[in-house]
Amino acid sequence: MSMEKQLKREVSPLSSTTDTPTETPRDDERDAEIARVCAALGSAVVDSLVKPNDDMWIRVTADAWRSAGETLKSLGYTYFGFISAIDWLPSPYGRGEDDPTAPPVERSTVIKQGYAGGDTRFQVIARLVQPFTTLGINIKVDVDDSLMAVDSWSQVFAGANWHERETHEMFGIGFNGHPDLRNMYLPTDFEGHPLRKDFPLLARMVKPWPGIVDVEPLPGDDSEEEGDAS
Amino acid sequence: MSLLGDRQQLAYIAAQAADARVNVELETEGMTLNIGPQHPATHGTLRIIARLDGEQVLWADPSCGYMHRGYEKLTEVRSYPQVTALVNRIDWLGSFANEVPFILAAEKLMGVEAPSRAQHIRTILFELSRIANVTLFLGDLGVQLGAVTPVFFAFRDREYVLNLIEGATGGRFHPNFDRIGGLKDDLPAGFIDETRNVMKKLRGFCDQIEDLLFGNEIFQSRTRGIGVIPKDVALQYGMSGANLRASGVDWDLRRDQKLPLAYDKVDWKVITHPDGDSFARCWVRLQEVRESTRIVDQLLDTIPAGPIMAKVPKIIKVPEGEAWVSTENPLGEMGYYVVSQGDMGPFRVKIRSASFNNISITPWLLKGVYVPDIITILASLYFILGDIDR
Amino acid sequence: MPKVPGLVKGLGVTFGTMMKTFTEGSNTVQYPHVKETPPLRARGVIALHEGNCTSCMLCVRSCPDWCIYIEGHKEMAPPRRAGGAARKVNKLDRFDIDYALCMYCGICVDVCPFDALFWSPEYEYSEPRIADLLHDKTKLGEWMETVPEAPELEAGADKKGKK
Amino acid sequence: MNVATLLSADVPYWAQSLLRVLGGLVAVLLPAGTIVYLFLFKMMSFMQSRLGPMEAGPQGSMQLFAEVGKWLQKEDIYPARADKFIFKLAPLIVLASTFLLVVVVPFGPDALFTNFETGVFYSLAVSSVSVLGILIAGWSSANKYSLLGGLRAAGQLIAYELPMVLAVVGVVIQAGTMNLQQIVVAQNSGSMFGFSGLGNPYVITQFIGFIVFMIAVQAELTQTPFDMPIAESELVSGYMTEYSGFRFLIFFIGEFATAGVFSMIASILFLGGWAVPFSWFGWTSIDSIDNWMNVVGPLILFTKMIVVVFFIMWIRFSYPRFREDQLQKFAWKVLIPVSLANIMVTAILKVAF
Repeated sequence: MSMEKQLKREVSPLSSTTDTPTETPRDDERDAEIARVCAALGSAVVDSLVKPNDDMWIRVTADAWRSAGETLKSLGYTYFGFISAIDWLPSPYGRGEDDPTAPPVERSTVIKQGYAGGDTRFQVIARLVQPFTTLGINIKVDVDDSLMAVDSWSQVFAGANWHERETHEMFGIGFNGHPDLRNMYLPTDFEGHPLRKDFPLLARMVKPWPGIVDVEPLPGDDSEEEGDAS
Repeated sequence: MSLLGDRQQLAYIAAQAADARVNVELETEGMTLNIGPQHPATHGTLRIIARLDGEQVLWADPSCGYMHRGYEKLTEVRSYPQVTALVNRIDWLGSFANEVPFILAAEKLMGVEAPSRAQHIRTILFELSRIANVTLFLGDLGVQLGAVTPVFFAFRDREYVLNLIEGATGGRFHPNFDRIGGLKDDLPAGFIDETRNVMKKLRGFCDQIEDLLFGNEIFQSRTRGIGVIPKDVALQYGMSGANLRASGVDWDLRRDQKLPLAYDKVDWKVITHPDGDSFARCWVRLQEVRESTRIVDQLLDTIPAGPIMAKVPKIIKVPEGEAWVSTENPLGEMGYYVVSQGDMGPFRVKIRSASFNNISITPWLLKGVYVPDIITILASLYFILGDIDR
Repeated sequence: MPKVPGLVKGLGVTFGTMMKTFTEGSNTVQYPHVKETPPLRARGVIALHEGNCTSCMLCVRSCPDWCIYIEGHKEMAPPRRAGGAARKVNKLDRFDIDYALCMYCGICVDVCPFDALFWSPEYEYSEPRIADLLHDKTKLGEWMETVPEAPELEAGADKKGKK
Repeated sequence: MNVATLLSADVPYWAQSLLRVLGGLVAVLLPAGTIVYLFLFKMMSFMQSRLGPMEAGPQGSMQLFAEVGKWLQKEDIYPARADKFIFKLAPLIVLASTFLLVVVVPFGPDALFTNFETGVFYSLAVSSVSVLGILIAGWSSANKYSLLGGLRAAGQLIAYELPMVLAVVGVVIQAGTMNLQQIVVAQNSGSMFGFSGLGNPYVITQFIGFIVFMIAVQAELTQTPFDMPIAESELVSGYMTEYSGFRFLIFFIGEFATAGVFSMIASILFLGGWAVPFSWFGWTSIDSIDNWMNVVGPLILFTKMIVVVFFIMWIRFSYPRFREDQLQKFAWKVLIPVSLANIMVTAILKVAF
């Protein structure tokens, strides 16, 4: 238990560069790089974060999403990593280990945002890398709940085409200007967007968890308390 | 290189023109050929819809998803140790290599680092799984081009590597040997000597394949100048691994990235080829097997003594945060973007698999080639269905 | 020396292999007649030492595929020493592993705190019907006999670290 | 008893016919079975560090019978949209061309089905009949892979018919006859530079012709590196994709029987056929040959055939395949000019000496 408390304390406050604890090592290379990127993007950058000796994150406005891609490409980020999305809603089904006979479990629906912050439930995230330096940057953009679409990168990075198709079918996020948003994996008439958190994972719904049975805790060992999700 | 690229472009234009002309003059239409999902050349269940004019491809549209298992969703209901068992199955020929980046991402979030002995053994097993994977590629390449014998050589010699992996980890295909903070177990006695023998055998295998396949004039005429990928296109599509290095990009994450693995402790070199055609891709892979055997040999000499497990709590909870770790897997760059919200399992895992990006170039690449070249190009791009569909 | 054409070299490789198979034998074994021994660590099948199991459910809860089923009840056992208090023990009624679902990850063996589960290299237990792959505790107990000793470790291993 | 008397007028016509049919079946099926077992099952396996079938019979020698039993039991399937009559006819045409081919092959001084004056011409003509079977098999299957395979086969077999004919022309010029029996005699009674210990097998004087002929045979038999019509990794099985069970068996037998018969023709044209050099036993002409050659002759021919097939199969198991356009280029730009040059040189030398 003590270990866990310690870990909780160590979690640094998310978002915003200013809050990084002072004792962490400085990373001049990435600091300079993010300054260069922010200067080039100008007002498009909403927030940015550098984890020293690890990685960089920026969040751009939805309007500037496509131009941000173009700017980063011209800044040397020519290697396309991936595009995907994150649904920040906590899953209403937990890990699918609830007892079907018991009353439904109340779960929090409070959205905890990740690095570089965010205002919406869905965020699109992309990763670009500078070849030969392996300096990578993660770019996030908020997806407006009513529009559920951002601009497409497929004209900027050819490889984005398939990634956007995948994101479209898995999250239901549209990409304006994408040539061909057919389903990539799912059947054409599939309903729903599987990677949204409120899409139930059927494999965990069709049969009850075998671990629901009540057992007494072992003497002198309270660890399995934590294994019990209910 | 540019000349070959031009030739491909010309072939494409010629095909388009021929199609238009034939349609107007003879009122014939092209033929749509459906390759797969169950076809000998698709390594599983990739489907390619190709529009043909005679034997020439006008356009080709790959269609995946026949093996989509929804790993990104499944990881959300699993704890970190359980995810390791799951990601084994992404690229099933080099399974151990799939575990490493995920474990490294989790370790990064937890702020732990494996002891140096564990890092060494990880690197050895990583390279062994690369050898097992690419060895089969070299054999399979022969089958795709019509030579039946190399694949049996490949199965024969891959067996030695799989025996090593099984002896150390207990699993031939799905080791599930990596743990957050280290490894499940130490190496069994005799592993080092055995591995040295096997590495010698595999270098013999490489020589055999080089004589049997790569030196063969027919093989060369089938692969040279076929499916040329220029450097900038490769980068745009996010190609990785040998496919990228065969286009002349000198980039290997094993060398260029600082990760807690033992690559910086050995002397090895990154293989590149300027041509960017199918032959270059195959050749680079062959040389990389040789290089991998050298890496393993050197690592065997320098395994440090010590523990194999760092201090981690028994019940693993990963603190909040996001981390991206990618490694140079047998198929290319394999990365995990792990989002944790402090639970027993990850909140979201984006699996960036190499084959997905590598194969996304095919609609561009397959224009204007002949039907047999589809097979050559697919074979040389080297994808594994589990790695595309995840 | 002029370069040997690749076509001829290729023929040499296949011919050489053929002669090698003639003289040294093949690399394959004739399976039902000859059997290769799997390594000691091979994850063939999970064996159960019933006496050690306290039906604590840890393996069930950590199984990613939900393929272990345990039912148990509590029993009063006679005291260990004369005059001591009666003890409560968990008695195992059912311990099933569905090998049709199991993906041989070994997490259950790792988490077991009482050393009741072991890996055995035994592999010949295929069944014609998928339902027959659900094995109960007697069958799992029979496999205990095939569980080998853990292998010696390579030089430099930290032997204290093992549990 | 002399075989010649067996086939002469003393024996009733039905008995003669029966004998010929039986002989034809043996001449087609025995080589096919031997080739399948010896090369497809065993040699290929040994080249790949394995043993091949071992369970049926000693060393798996009965495997082929097991396979035939399996094929015969299979359901007779044809695609719903296939042209059924043609679909069923196609394998028979392929097999028929093999039987037609074996008719002119001489096995001994008197052991032959028919002593045809223009045997070379005939054999090259009927060997193309199989193309027809393959083409209609590809067309009638109602399958795009089959169609591509059938068309590839047609293009390929036509392209390689020509070099094959041209390669044989050299032999015909040198022997001065188109009768296969007389070509055998001419080789074994001849001499090289006055040395008659080996006769004059045309493989030496017509080496280029032999190579061209063997390459053309490889292509004609659609063996790797010329197996594009079947091309397992591209066209699944080409024109055979939709065939299963008994019909596939016929294709299968046809493939290997044709390999056998072509190898026999190659040994007759270039390796001296059934005979040994006449000088060994002091024979002077075909009439003076001892009668036992009618029994030993087929064995000699069989051995030579096995050697030739060994090379065909060795190449098949070692090489990758060409692409269709490369194959056409190879046939028209390399083989045909080479064989034409060979004819010219042969003709000039023939006139000169």
